[in-house]
Amino acid sequence: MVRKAKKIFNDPRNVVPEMLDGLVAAYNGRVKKLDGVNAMARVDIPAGKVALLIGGGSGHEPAYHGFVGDNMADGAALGNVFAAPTPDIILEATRAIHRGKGVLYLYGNYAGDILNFDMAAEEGIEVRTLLVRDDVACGPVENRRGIAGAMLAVKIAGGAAATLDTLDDVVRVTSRALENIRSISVALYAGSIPETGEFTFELADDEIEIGMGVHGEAGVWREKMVSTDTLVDRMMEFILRDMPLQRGEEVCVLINGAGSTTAMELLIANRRVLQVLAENGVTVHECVVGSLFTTQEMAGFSISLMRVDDELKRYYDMPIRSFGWTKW
Amino acid sequence: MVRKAKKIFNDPRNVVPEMLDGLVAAYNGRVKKLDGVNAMARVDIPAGKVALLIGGGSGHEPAYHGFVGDNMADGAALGNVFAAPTPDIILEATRAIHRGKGVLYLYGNYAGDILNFDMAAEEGIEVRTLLVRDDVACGPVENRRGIAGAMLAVKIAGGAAATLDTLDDVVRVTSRALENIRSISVALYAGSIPETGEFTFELADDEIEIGMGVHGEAGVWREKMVSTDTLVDRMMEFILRDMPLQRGEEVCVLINGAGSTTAMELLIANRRVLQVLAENGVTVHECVVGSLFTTQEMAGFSISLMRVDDELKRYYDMPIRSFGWTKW
Amino acid sequence: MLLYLCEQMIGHTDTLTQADKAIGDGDHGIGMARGFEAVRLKLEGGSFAALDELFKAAGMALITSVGGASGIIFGTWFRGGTKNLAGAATLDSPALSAWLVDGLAAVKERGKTKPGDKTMVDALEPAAAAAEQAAAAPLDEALAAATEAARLGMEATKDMVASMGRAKTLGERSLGHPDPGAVSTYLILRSLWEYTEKSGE
Amino acid sequence: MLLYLCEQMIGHTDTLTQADKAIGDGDHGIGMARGFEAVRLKLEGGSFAALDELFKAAGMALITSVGGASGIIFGTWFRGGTKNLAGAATLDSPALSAWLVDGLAAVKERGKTKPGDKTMVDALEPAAAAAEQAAAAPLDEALAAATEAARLGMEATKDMVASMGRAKTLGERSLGHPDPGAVSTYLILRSLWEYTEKSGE
Ligand SMILES: Nc1ncnc2c1ncn2[C@@H]1O[C@H](COP(=O)(O)OP(=O)(O)O)[C@@H](O)[C@H]1O
Ligand SMILES: Nc1ncnc2c1ncn2[C@@H]1O[C@H](COP(=O)(O)OP(=O)(O)O)[C@@H](O)[C@H]1O
Ligand SMILES: [Mg+2]
Ligand SMILES: [Mg+2]
Ligand SMILES: [Mg+2]
Ligand SMILES: [Mg+2]
Repeated sequence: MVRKAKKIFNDPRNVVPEMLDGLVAAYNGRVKKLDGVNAMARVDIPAGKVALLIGGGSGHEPAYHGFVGDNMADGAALGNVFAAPTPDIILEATRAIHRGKGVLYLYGNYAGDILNFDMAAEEGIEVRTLLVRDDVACGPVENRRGIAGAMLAVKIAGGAAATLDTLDDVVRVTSRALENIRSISVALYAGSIPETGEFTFELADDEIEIGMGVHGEAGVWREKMVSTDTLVDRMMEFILRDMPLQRGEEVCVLINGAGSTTAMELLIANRRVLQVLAENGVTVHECVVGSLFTTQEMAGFSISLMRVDDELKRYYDMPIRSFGWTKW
Repeated sequence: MVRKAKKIFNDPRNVVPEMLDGLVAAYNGRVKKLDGVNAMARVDIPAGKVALLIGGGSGHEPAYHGFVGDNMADGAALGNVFAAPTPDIILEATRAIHRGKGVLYLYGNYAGDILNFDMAAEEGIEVRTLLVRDDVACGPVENRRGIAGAMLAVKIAGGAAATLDTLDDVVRVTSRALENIRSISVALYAGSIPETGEFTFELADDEIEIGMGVHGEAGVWREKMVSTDTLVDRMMEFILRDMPLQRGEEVCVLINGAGSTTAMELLIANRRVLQVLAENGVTVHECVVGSLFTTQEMAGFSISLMRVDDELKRYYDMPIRSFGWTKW
Repeated sequence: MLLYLCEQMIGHTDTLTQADKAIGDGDHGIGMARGFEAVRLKLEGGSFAALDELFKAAGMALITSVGGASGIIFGTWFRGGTKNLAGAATLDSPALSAWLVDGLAAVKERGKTKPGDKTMVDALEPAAAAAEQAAAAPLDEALAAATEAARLGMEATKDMVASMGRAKTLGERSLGHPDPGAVSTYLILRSLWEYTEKSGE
Repeated sequence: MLLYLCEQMIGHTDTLTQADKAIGDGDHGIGMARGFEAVRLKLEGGSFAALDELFKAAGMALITSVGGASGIIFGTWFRGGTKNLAGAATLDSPALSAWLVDGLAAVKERGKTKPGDKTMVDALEPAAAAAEQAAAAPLDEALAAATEAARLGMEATKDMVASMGRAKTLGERSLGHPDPGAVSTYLILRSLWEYTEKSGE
């Protein structure tokens, strides 16, 4: 018999709209739900602002829809759990946030998301698309999935879209962020899909998989449990091989929990990540530790680095206020 | 054979100091670790400020030590996992944060914590103690444990200690907050203790326990899994029976995840809590949804309400910046 | 006929879930179930004079309800396949052929997929070819041929390495498992054929 | 003798973990292990001329290393029990009696506990009484009497409803399980007795 997840829901088929209601409420008046679709928008988008739309499948809370707010995204389109939002949802959200200066679509590099966002982009509003491809576990960059590093990209894009006058400029700055973000993840056990209650993959009790994707897509290798330090060292090797950092360069760090991994484990991993960076002479501009991009109750974590310079730091340092990440 | 937790650690006996290193780093320069003890303090405590010390066992991250910072606590004393900090740790922390105006000790009502904090309080610095007793599942108020509502108390105490001139005043305001905070929790499955890898209690696959404490202390009753709405309704009944709210009264709400419960489940619960409050004509000043006070990877959540008036709202509304909770 | 299709596809939820769990993210079953439930509601809610209107409505229902990759892909098949169906009142062999051939072209354009990428195209392409060849035969024969071609195409995806969709990062590990969308394609055609067989009895 | 005690208590980690899991939070075993490891380090690190210094150092090591309720409680027993030990060079029966009687008093004051609250006091109190009565007997007899009294006291906690510490909210559900701290108290005395027996052989 398949082991089923133990969770509290009402009707598992209604998780997305019910969650969205609770989420909009948890924004305490700063966002509103859009009528008839699973999408939301800030209530106070200034006229003439370049708009930023993010989105993807649900089940990764607080990503993506937890990152709408001041100096963050203007709206989010929500799909069902692990499924891209449909074009009509994306289009409604696009219309709701457009202020005449065009809309940047920023989301992860998944076939389903691309197909749906692209179809919505054909409806007349000026749209530019940037894909997050931060997962170094997937070979060449075109193949790379968007994982937790996406949150760093949203941070920069949000700052840029709040400050810069044209869609072109926002695209330019966000592209620079994307080029400098790398992530790698590790999974200990899977999260489950509410509608079926089934876990999306199986790992033996003493096995971990390095590089596994946020829906259970295959990683680079499986191995027996290792210590935090050994594991972090290997993960950092992957990142630093792909984006070698010179002594004196600066990075922002995100240690992201996959869902049920404790803050204690994340903080111990953070400690080691910072040690490795220090050994390499790399300066840490800021480190963030939390479960920002989850896969339901999956266990595991990811390390994301964003190499920053003065321009990227300017946007990174802006205060933000959203459900999933607030900073001042 | 006992089922062991699957987690990533280095040496499980070193989790607290290693975690503390990672935590201090994640404060990005705003707190420092104290030499030789598992305690930390803000780096910028103003002279002449009434000091606020919080603490307790580790394993509840981000509570308590994640709540040090601007308009929050001035320092935290950390015990081992689920064990009160020892008097020497508390005393070091007290000395480090004392600025001549006395120190408020604010922590949960547990025998171990009381014994240790009391012993530290005998060392000459002016100390006042307030215990969090928000868990309505434990009968009369003297018996009540301190659970997630503690975070609301820290918020108010932090604001009061940043603003008010005397320890007496800070005690008065914080006491008012404590009198108006009620919580109740539910558990689906247990968290584990790193050193043994063992889970702290067992529940059948289809059982939940209402009122269970944050270390697995017994609750009010066990029952079969129910829907979110049914469960929330019963939990709210407990709270509202203990603290009846009049139409027009105002509350702050905290929906707290126990560790591995998804943000999705918490948000769906939040939706229902707000519906119940609306039905009762109670206004929500702000709701917070997140895993602020965890029990390692325990699954479950708690509902906390704090009845507020203008005085409490003044402190609640102050911006805060800490690892576990930032607001502006 | 489409109502029968909807029922059948909803019934296959678990088969498709398992197929997608093997090499994808496990949501294809509930996605298709949600989609064909939406199609059913659309069909019950309106009356459709012409075949192309019916298929267009079904396609739109899939696009706006399934989500993920397959909503667009299967919706595009249903919608895009109506290009040359104007005037057709019911599904006959020439209409089947047109629907599959034009649907395939629309899917390939939208999905930028070629045969061998281990997608539903590897089932739809042989099915379209078979239906084209059988365009002069009776509908049940044409459907039988298309279904069998889709089945063989679906079986062949087991030997392919995925290069599209969520399975692409699996590389060699996707070998041995059929593509979930190809399984759906086969099951859709099989349901239509079954219905024709049953109603022809 | 204390070194043997440390070894033994570290060896009992699992017994105490299980006892605390039943009615507490499961950390009593690792807490005591950590504590007696600290005592061991302290003993190995210094030389102690008098018995009271030794017990004070051990008590302080427990207080600053165990954490939780039991660090203070057991540390207070060891430390508080030295009140009338000044001058004693080794543990003999009168010293044992003084140590347990004064330790008990200190624990009760610090912990605000009375007998019947289902704590270690329910094992320590009968043990102290037994040692007092046996103050004129040889040490091994006095320790045997104290150990047996502690065991009976510990057994009796099974029939008590907890009203202190983490178990207090369990109410009736704490029935049938011994108090973990009472188990520790018994094991501490038993280790001392065992050591005396062995070294007396
Ligand atoms: N670009 C594409 N062209 C054609 N079919 C595709 C394409 N991408 C994905 N598919 C089909 O969609 C199926 C996956 O559907 P589904 O699991 O519902 O979506 P998702 O991959 O978003 O979870 C694949 O098995 C494949 O047949
Ligand atoms: N007030 C008290 N007086 C005496 N003993 C106490 C008191 N509180 C707790 N204890 C003892 O401490 C034991 C629990 O120790 P431990 O599990 O290490 O601490 P915690 O309860 O903090 O997890 C109890 O079994 C009891 O014997
Ligand atoms: Mg999907
Ligand atoms: Mg404890
Ligand atoms: Mg899928
Ligand atoms: Mg305990």
